[in-house]
Amino acid sequence: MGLKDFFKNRQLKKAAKLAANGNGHDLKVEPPVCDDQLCILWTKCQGCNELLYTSELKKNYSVCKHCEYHHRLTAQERIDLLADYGSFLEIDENILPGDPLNFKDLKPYTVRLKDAQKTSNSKEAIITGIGTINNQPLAIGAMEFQYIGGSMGSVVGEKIVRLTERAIEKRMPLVLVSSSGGARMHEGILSLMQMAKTASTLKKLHEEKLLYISLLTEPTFGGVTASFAMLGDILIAEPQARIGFAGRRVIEETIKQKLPKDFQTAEYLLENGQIDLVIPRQNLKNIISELIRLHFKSTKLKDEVMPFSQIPLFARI
Amino acid sequence: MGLKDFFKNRQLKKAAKLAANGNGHDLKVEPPVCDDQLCILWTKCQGCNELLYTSELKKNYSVCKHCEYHHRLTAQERIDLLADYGSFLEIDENILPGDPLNFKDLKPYTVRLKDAQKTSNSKEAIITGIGTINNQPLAIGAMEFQYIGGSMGSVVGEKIVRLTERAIEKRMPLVLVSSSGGARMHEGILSLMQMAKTASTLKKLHEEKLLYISLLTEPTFGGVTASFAMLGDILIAEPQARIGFAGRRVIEETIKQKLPKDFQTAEYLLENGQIDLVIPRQNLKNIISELIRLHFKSTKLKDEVMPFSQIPLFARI
Amino acid sequence: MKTKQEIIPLDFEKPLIALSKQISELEEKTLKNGDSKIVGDLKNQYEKVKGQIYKNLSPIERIKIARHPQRPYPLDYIQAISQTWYELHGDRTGKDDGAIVGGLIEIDGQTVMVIGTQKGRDIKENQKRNFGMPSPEGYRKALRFFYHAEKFNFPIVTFIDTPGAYPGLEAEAHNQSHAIAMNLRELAGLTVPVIAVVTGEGGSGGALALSVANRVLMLENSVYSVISAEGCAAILWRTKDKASEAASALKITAQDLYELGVIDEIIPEVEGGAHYDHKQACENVLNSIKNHLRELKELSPEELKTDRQEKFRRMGAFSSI
Amino acid sequence: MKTKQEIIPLDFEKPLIALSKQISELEEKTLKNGDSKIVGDLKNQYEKVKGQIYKNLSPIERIKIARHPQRPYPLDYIQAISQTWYELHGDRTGKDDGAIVGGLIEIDGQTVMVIGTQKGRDIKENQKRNFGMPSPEGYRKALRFFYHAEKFNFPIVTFIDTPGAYPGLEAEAHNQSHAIAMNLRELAGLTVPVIAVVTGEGGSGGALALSVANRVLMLENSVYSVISAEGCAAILWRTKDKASEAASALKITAQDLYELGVIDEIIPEVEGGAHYDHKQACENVLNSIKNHLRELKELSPEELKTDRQEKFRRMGAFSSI
Ligand SMILES: [Zn+2]
Ligand SMILES: [Zn+2]
Repeated sequence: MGLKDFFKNRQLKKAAKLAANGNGHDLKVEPPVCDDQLCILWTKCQGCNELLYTSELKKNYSVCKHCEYHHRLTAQERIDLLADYGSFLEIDENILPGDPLNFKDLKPYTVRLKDAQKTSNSKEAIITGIGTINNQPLAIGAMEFQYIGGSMGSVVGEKIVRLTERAIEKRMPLVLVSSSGGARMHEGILSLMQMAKTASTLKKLHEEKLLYISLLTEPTFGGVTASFAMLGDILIAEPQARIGFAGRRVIEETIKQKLPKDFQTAEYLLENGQIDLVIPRQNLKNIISELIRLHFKSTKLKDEVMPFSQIPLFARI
Repeated sequence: MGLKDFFKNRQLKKAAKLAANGNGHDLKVEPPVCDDQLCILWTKCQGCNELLYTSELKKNYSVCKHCEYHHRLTAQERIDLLADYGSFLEIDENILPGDPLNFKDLKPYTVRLKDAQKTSNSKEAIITGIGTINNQPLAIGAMEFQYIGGSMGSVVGEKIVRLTERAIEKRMPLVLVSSSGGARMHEGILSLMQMAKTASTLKKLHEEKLLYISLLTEPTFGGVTASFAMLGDILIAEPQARIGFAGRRVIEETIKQKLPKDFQTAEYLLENGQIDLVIPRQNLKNIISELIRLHFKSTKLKDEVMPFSQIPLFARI
Repeated sequence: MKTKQEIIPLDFEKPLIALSKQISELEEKTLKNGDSKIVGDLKNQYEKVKGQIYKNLSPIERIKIARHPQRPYPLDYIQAISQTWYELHGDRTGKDDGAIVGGLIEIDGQTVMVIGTQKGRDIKENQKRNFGMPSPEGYRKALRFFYHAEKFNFPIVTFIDTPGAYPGLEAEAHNQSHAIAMNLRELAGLTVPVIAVVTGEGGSGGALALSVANRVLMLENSVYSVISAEGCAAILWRTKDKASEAASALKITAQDLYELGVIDEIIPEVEGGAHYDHKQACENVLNSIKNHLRELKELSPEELKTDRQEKFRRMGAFSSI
Repeated sequence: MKTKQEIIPLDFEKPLIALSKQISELEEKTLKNGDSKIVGDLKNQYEKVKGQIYKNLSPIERIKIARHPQRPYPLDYIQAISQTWYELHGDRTGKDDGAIVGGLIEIDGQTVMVIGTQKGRDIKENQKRNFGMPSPEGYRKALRFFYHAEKFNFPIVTFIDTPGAYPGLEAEAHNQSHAIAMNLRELAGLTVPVIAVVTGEGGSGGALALSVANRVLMLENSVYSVISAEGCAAILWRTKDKASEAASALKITAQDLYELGVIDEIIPEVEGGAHYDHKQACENVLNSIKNHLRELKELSPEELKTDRQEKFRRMGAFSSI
């Protein structure tokens, strides 16, 4: 068994394991190839299959230098990418999932939650907090796809809502980074209600005339796309990211025909007028920061809110 | 020469004469067949070519009893159709066209205006006023296609705006009946500006939360469709009426293909989500009146405006 | 559904059919023989079985009732509860989605904007209605109606009976996600009363897009779920055969959702389901709507908006250390 | 248009080309002969002819300059007048019309929403830009930008260079009329400053849909008309050959429109037209925009709206007995 076969074998096992976790949609689960000592040094590119030095890949924002495939980031990596070093202060990290339905399929939901916490090293499928981006304050949330497919249950909804409310209170821009298979079906109707809950709070933000930038990353589907992720004033996606409402397989089964290869990619969405920009990862921070700068100048002028520099940002969290 | 040929000949002559008047679009001009003693008794249906008793046709709202073709009405007939008998009081009838560009093509604009006044027996391409519809007050305007193809020049714009302002002042519903080839090019840019002028005033009406019902009749095109005619809260068209932005011939020349037969008909627009209702002429009054009743009940409740019955309608015109 | 049709039985109703047939046969005989004791016994048994079946309907059985092809559909309710009915059409930008209907009715003398998803009764109508699965244009048509209602201060009543938003190529190309998301957000901002009535299937985001309401009501045998039982079973149990287990686990019945605090009222149906008595179903729905409209009338525009936003703000179950 | 290109001459410029060629030839000769009197005379003549041509441009000649393929297009102005430029895309419902561009720039340190119609420079780009003729989706994209600007209190600057709204099958099916009408109405309701700059062709309703502005400016050689000269000639003179007559009769030049009170300022171009000096054209446009922005900054949101509405309220010529 050569190195490539070895990786492939591991990948398949991992994929099967993750698939059992279940997310609401038919996404091909791409597990991280490196998760133990044996492959810490090398990572196989999920775009072109080249073997890459892991350390080099990380330095390049997990973007393959050969094919520019944007490998999925963890929520924490995403925060590190966008927020200024040391500026991020997590909020609401102790909002934890319940099991309102006593849900059990092949495995109880409570067990899945524990597994997910272990696999993803994250308490839930989103991290939220306050930080700065090129010295401008922002409220930021990033989803963790490794946590049950980044699915939105009560905790994700509540954390997004609290973050949004904080953005309103402090008159800060809001940036949400989505990566999700959709609603978390193990919480049944309550997961569906998170769509209404987040959208409803975003209506308040909208009426307060505050900027909301939504960053859509591989993959964003279902109830997440169909609620907060699509409601940004400005919608940005990473190259090649797959974004949609229904999953490809469901659509193919419904319409009984093959879909075009680029269907539901970021580029397809741009072409179809659904998003504003497709931005390579290495430019994201500067462009988001510039967009915030452009918007907050004028908001200040009109609403005569306190200039950001004068808000004692972390003092009142 | 049989009676049919006789009519046909007359029709062609008349068509040529009217075409010379020029309207901004490539509409087939359908002249009224009856305009002198010889054919007062009979009218040839423009839908099925049947000869109809003129008096019977008029009694049937100028709708053919064989094919239900809706023959064009004059502005006055339209008012008579919708406003309660004796209730209509014309306003602004003395706003008359100028010749701001000293426009002259094969004939001076001033001559065309005089011809049009004679042909149409109307001072301009719209009649506006106040009346009641099944005892409910309304502000109503109806276009006169016989007057230079119902084209919108400064007078049409001004009269619509004054009518709209009156609807706002008296908190009345507004009904506009359009029938037009578009802007009146003999007034150049000033005719184009009537689009902005009417739309701008309708924005005020909209913000005042007053009902505006737009009735689109054969034919409505160009700058009229692309301004006030499409801005109704409720859009109603008569069966088979042709309604669009660009004329059929222009489009066929542009895209180099034949258009479907039903293209730009009222039914096509309904199918394509552009209008709310296609209503046969004999039902128009009652349905418009019902829609007004449904809307004005609630407006009263919310804004606590004076109930219509208490507005001394004609006292303050 | 105007003429009296024979009701198509569901599989779990088969024992009743069998019994009923037996009774009829026996009754014919007993007319000759004069012995009616057995018939009486059978009738007692019938009532007992019937009670057992209908009092203990499982979630998957409720789904079957909710999807019953003879169940009253939104247009049936709309036309029954108001003499006035002016249907309006179109999204103004290219399509009049037949899966979404809407227009003006009157309730208690008040003009009401009514909007519903609509399934077809036959193949031809289902082509037009797309089996009740709205396209983005359908949701934008609904959004236009929301704004119309807001402008003229009309309460909004929605009727929901949809398998879900349509998962198609064009639906994605025309941004189904955005259409749904916008409706969620804009419904949340309205200052008029909004009442949603789930009458049949409440299919996920496609249902929610009409249901961000001050009051959410459900017919007794309707269901409302984040995912279809079959879809959930296919993913979590890896076989659609476990739809029944999934239906139970997902908590999709009116009773479950009432207990979860997600809906505000259960509207009763006659035994067996609303399809056994359209008239009664429409009456019950109308009465319930009337009551809620009267209550909501007491709130100011701003209160109506806040009430709705706070209602959904509270949704969710989590622990906070 | 970044590298210096040779300018393609227009037909009425041909005398100048001939003269210029003669001068060059003579100059080569005179370098040998030492006789420069004739060259000097020719040069004087050149200047005289040039003056005659450019000072007395007829409307149809202005049209030709306005349509010159090397004329600066909206994106040229946008990119020249601001270092910052973030283009935004899409109508959110299925299309990103290439004939409409828009995004954020900075002028005088202030964020400005800029929107323009855009023609292509070659066949491939024109496929994308549809020769600068927007679809309904393009106008809805623009409308989205209007609302964005309104929300964030950004002044709006539009650049117009379009033959008109696209007259196509799909454009009609998607309701071109409604798209234009909505933009007229919604522009009228904005509370931010709106400045429209006609840079090339201002083609009828398709141009007006971006021009319901507090200030409407025109480049010296741009045109703005209710109908194309050719279209008008075909209808009223019954031949397109009379386009020149129609162009004159319609009063479509900046000077004419200024005198009619329809526009607020004429932005000068270099002799021959903006295509002879892109840099100068951009500078002139920027200066003019800056002045108007500064003036409009003095108005309150409500005043800005009223100013715009009253401006268009006054448009028209009629008598009132
Ligand atoms: Zn690669
Ligand atoms: Zn006929």
